[in-house]
Amino acid sequence: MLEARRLGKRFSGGREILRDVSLRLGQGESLAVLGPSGCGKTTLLYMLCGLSRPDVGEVLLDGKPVRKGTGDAAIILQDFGLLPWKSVLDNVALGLKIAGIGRAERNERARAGLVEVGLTGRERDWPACLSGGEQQRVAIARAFVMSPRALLLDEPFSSLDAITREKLQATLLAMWRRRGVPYVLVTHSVEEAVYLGGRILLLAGDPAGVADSFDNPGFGSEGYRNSEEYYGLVRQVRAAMEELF
Amino acid sequence: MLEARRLGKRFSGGREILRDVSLRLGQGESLAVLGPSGCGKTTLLYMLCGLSRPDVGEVLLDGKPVRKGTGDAAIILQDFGLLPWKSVLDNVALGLKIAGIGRAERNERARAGLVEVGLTGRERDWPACLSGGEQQRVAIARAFVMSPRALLLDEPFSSLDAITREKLQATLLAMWRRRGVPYVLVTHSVEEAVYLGGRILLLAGDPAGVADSFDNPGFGSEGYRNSEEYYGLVRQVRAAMEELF
Amino acid sequence: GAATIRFGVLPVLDTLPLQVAAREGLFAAKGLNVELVSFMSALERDTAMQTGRLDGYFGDLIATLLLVKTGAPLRVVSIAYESRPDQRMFGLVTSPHKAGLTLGTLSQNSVSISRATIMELLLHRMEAAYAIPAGALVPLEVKKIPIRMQMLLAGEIDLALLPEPLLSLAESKGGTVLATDQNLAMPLTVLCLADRLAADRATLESFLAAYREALRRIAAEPENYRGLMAETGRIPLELRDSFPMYRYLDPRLPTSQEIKDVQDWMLAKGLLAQPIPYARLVPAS
Amino acid sequence: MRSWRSRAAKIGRYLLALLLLGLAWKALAEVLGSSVLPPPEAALAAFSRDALTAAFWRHFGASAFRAVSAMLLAWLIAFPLGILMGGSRRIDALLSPFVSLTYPIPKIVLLPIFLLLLGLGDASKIAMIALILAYQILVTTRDGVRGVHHKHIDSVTSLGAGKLRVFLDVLLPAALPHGFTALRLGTGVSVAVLFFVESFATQTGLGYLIIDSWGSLDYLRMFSGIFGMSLLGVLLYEGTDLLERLVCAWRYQGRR
Amino acid sequence: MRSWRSRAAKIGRYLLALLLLGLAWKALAEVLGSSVLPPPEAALAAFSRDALTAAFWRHFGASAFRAVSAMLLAWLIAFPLGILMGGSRRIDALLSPFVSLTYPIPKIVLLPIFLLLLGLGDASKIAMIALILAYQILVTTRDGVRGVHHKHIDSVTSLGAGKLRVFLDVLLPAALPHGFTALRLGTGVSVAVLFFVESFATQTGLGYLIIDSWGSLDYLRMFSGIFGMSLLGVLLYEGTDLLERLVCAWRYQGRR
Ligand SMILES: Nc1ncnc2c1ncn2[C@@H]1O[C@H](COP(=O)(O)OP(=O)(O)OP(=O)(O)O)[C@@H](O)[C@H]1O
Ligand SMILES: Nc1ncnc2c1ncn2[C@@H]1O[C@H](COP(=O)(O)OP(=O)(O)OP(=O)(O)O)[C@@H](O)[C@H]1O
Ligand SMILES: [Mg+2]
Ligand SMILES: [Mg+2]
Repeated sequence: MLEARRLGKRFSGGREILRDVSLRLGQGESLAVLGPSGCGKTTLLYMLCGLSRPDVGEVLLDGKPVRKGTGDAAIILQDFGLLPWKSVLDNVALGLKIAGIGRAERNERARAGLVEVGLTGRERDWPACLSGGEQQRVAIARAFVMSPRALLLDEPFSSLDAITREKLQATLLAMWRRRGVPYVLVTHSVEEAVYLGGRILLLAGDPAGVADSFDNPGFGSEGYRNSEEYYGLVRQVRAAMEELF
Repeated sequence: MLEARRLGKRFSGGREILRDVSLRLGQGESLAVLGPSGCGKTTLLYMLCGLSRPDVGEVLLDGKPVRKGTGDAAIILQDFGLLPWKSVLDNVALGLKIAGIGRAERNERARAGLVEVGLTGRERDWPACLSGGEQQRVAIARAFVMSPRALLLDEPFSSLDAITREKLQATLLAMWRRRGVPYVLVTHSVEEAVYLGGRILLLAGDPAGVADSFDNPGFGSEGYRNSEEYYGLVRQVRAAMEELF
Repeated sequence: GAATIRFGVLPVLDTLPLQVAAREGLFAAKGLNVELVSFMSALERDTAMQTGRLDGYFGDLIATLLLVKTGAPLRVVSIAYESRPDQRMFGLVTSPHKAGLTLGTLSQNSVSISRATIMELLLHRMEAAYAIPAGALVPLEVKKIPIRMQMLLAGEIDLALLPEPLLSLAESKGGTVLATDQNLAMPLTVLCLADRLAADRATLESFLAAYREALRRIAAEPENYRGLMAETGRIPLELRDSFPMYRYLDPRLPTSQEIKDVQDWMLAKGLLAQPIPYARLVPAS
Repeated sequence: MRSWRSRAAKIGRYLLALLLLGLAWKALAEVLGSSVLPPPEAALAAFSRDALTAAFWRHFGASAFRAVSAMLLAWLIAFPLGILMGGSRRIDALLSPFVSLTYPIPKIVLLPIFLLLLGLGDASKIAMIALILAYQILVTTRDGVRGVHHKHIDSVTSLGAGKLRVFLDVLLPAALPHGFTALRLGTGVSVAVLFFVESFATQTGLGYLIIDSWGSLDYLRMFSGIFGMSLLGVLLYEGTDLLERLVCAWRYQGRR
Repeated sequence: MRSWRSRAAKIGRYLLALLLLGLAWKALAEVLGSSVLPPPEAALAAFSRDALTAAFWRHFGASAFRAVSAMLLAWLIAFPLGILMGGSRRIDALLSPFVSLTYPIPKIVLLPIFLLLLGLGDASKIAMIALILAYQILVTTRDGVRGVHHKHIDSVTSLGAGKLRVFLDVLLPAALPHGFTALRLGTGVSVAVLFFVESFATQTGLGYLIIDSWGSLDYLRMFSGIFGMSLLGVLLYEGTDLLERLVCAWRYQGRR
């Protein structure tokens, strides 16, 4: 259970970015966050996983303040955050290594993760030799091979072609079904938000706050993307966005 | 007129990435390139603007071999390529400065460019203080304020929310109409490719080549995105992709 | 065997008897275990002495007095070299580029020395002995002797006060020797031992006996020691064969007057605040 | 600009460091109990006395002048050269052998050549310090520029930049932090070399003061000189820091 | 691994550099006259002669031993400390004053303390070189680590890394290139310091050889020593380069 209580954040320059943002995400739930570029979505995720401290409010994970350096809330960073001095395999295995898992097991799991994102055979390459989308897939694999208590995804599929993207959306859903890990997905695609978010949050304003939210009980199911419900919600969200942004 | 003749490229590791890629792009034309992640789209753009040399074949701009360091073919890089040590304004004005335009004029034009991408008031910030989407918009402004003979865009709108993205697509089209600068757009969005590409190229294979291509004479016009023709082509391209990728 | 006596030496001619005594086992024959520790400059030797890493050393009287002033437990056990009319050890030499200079025509000519050492005292004594008017020589500090030598040969400085064998070398390159230490009648360098060694009669006697034996051997067969002298006294290649074999006087203690002469100069220079009693400087009799 | 509070904190930490160094010194002096290490309070007393004399500040000024001129000179030559070598594999391949062959030569042995060419005055002293510094600035800058991410160069090249503009807009700013590192290194090196070059043909400078007092075993005066060197070093070091904060402001951004 | 061809090209460039240096030397020797600079061909002839003697290689070996031990020692201490200071503002704020206060002290004046504590043997010589190197390694490494992009730390922290793992997985690899820069700098510095520390209580080492021959104005032998130093320096320098290429392979990737 991930809970944010009335978060507020301003940067050293003095600009207030976020004000009064609250959210709750129970086991087996999911949340999609939409918002205009620069409104503070990444900042919000940073606070949710403890990488950045809110100036106001608090973030609780299973009732306890979230702390950085625990790996409890794994995040896929918008800029991937791969370490240039580690091979692709080592980058994927990094979270497992930190969790104390032995070399043989973590390499095996990392290899499986790479297969899942379609990067078989690239284990020994350096991140600098990968294309943008390949780097993003390594970052996805790195988060997916872990067993966090919450998963935070910052525009995780933004650099992928439609086919790969759909495959990995399915992978995310499968993982979520299997383990019930709640996730927060930041995305710019309304379609993606409606397909993957059990609840959809619109951030907007200056400072940004939760401007609107939509419940989406049918999300992620088999044929959802061809349903009337899906198209309706997409249209509804888009209309709200056009008004707000 | 930008022309690529039977380009081939392999990286030092020995992997052959592209083989036999040819394209022609006359004044006032445009091209959208789609292809699976890691197929070589960025590599192709690098060769088109002379940043990277093809192992086989040649690239001609108005009949002469394209050379790097001329600014003739401006590119929006996938990873933005902002200079961390220059303010937002100076980053946008950089191309103009290199073209030898005086400070007053280039700052004015850069400021106008920033207004166009919605970053008024951020002139003096450092790139490191910008969100991902804001950085991308700075990169867009930087390319748009220049007057290149061809424009190469590598997933230029990937980090933008739908509203901003549509606004900037319109800006691109307006510029193209005004100046007739031919552009090559790499994107992962089929909708975007069909809306903006006068011709759509599908790269695929290993090594990748032009696997399919579609003419799209109606692209970019007012109501195109609501037309049957548009939907039809989107479906057609998607079907081809599903087969190829 | 006996505890090692580490004895600091410099690469100069005056140390030949010590080198002979060490190489030929003369110290060992007297039951002493003397190890010569070589230093390139007085500064480091003094520091080693002061930090108790040496049990004795070879050096000039000025350094010795300064060391004793700062509390180093040290006694002069013998003079190593004193000026003598038949042999020169130091001299004032002109640059080859200023070969025409004579004592009479000196006027504001630069002379390079090194301050607070025997060099400065020697210059002072030479000025007196040769009646060089005040102001005729302008001292210029150059600590490193090789640099001093090179600047002299290149004509960057007019004169230099140099020890042998560099003096002869400068002369061979066209410099003129204007003054030497030959008639100054003063002790120049001394041998010192730590208090505890100097206070031990037997050790002191053995040390001096070995030293005397070395002197005897050098005097008996000087040419046998040419190679050793050239090596340890750093005689330039071109002088190696022509250079005279040095002769050394029998060991003796400096007199209280000789010490007083040096101390007076040091007091005047501010190097000493008050005189050190003679009894503090030589072994208790 | 940082606040007065943070500046006061900095001064506080300096005082703390001084105190701890003093204590360590005191302990060492007690244990060693040797005349080579006077007790800190005596050295401090002597320093306070000397620091009120004009002579001391003449020494200080002479050394400061030599060190700062040498740093400027070395920087003007070596920094651009370092950028060139770091920025171009070709230039680097050609010039590197010169650096690695001549860098290890103890520059001191070249002193006579300097003296001949430049005379006995300040020029040869400054040139000697500058030579030693220049190597360090060169190596640091070159290695730093080598690490510049290629995407920055690509980005500027794609905008039409030729070699000159790549130099000015990418390599130069990217090299600046490394240039400052080199300057910081240089403060210590130039002070160390001062100690050497002030041993000839001068009677001014802190180096002279130290060697002269060491030679006459006047340890209190020697420590005055050392304090002076340390003061000079801190001023140069903090000056470099300040300059870096002004010039490389972009480096201190972007944390969340 | 690079090809034989590129290695041959490198050797070729070294030979070219040697040739040009020789020509410059020759010209300088002509101008200055041989009182300070022997003609290069004579020096080379003398070197070839000396290089065949065991004595020369004993000197070389003694110096190499001292330099390499000192570099290792300095690196083991200063590199981790530099990473800590570069990685933590708090540690840096606390320790920086110590560095900037003591760095400018000419370390030579600490000789008495070294002699007191470590005696006249190799230990004090190595410690002296190591001390001087350590400061440089510390400053270079710290400044380098300060420049690590925060996103790398964020990335590892978000995976659950505590301070230790951030140190091992981010700061350490990010610091490595700077550590190598420091080592490269160190080759020159340690050789220069050798020249100083081999002037006492030893009769081996290239520094000793140089000073000893300088003292007797035996320039040919002196230049043999200098050639030896240069050779030692080149070996250390290229060794560092090689090591860096092995350890920091990721830096040589990603160009198009
Ligand atoms: N420096 C390099 N060395 C080796 N391989 C490289 C290098 N740069 C890129 N590649 C490989 O070349 C292929 C094409 O890369 P490119 O960046 O052109 O892909 P892309 O089509 O732009 O992909 P994306 O959609 O993910 O941006 C990728 O498989 C990548 O791993
Ligand atoms: N270190 C910083 N200093 C000052 N302002 C910052 C800093 N980091 C981010 N900002 C500002 O905070 C705002 C929110 O940034 P954030 O990265 O959270 O946006 P975002 O919603 O993720 O945008 P995008 O969709 O473009 O990724 C932006 O306007 C950005 O300029
Ligand atoms: Mg973001
Ligand atoms: Mg790409």
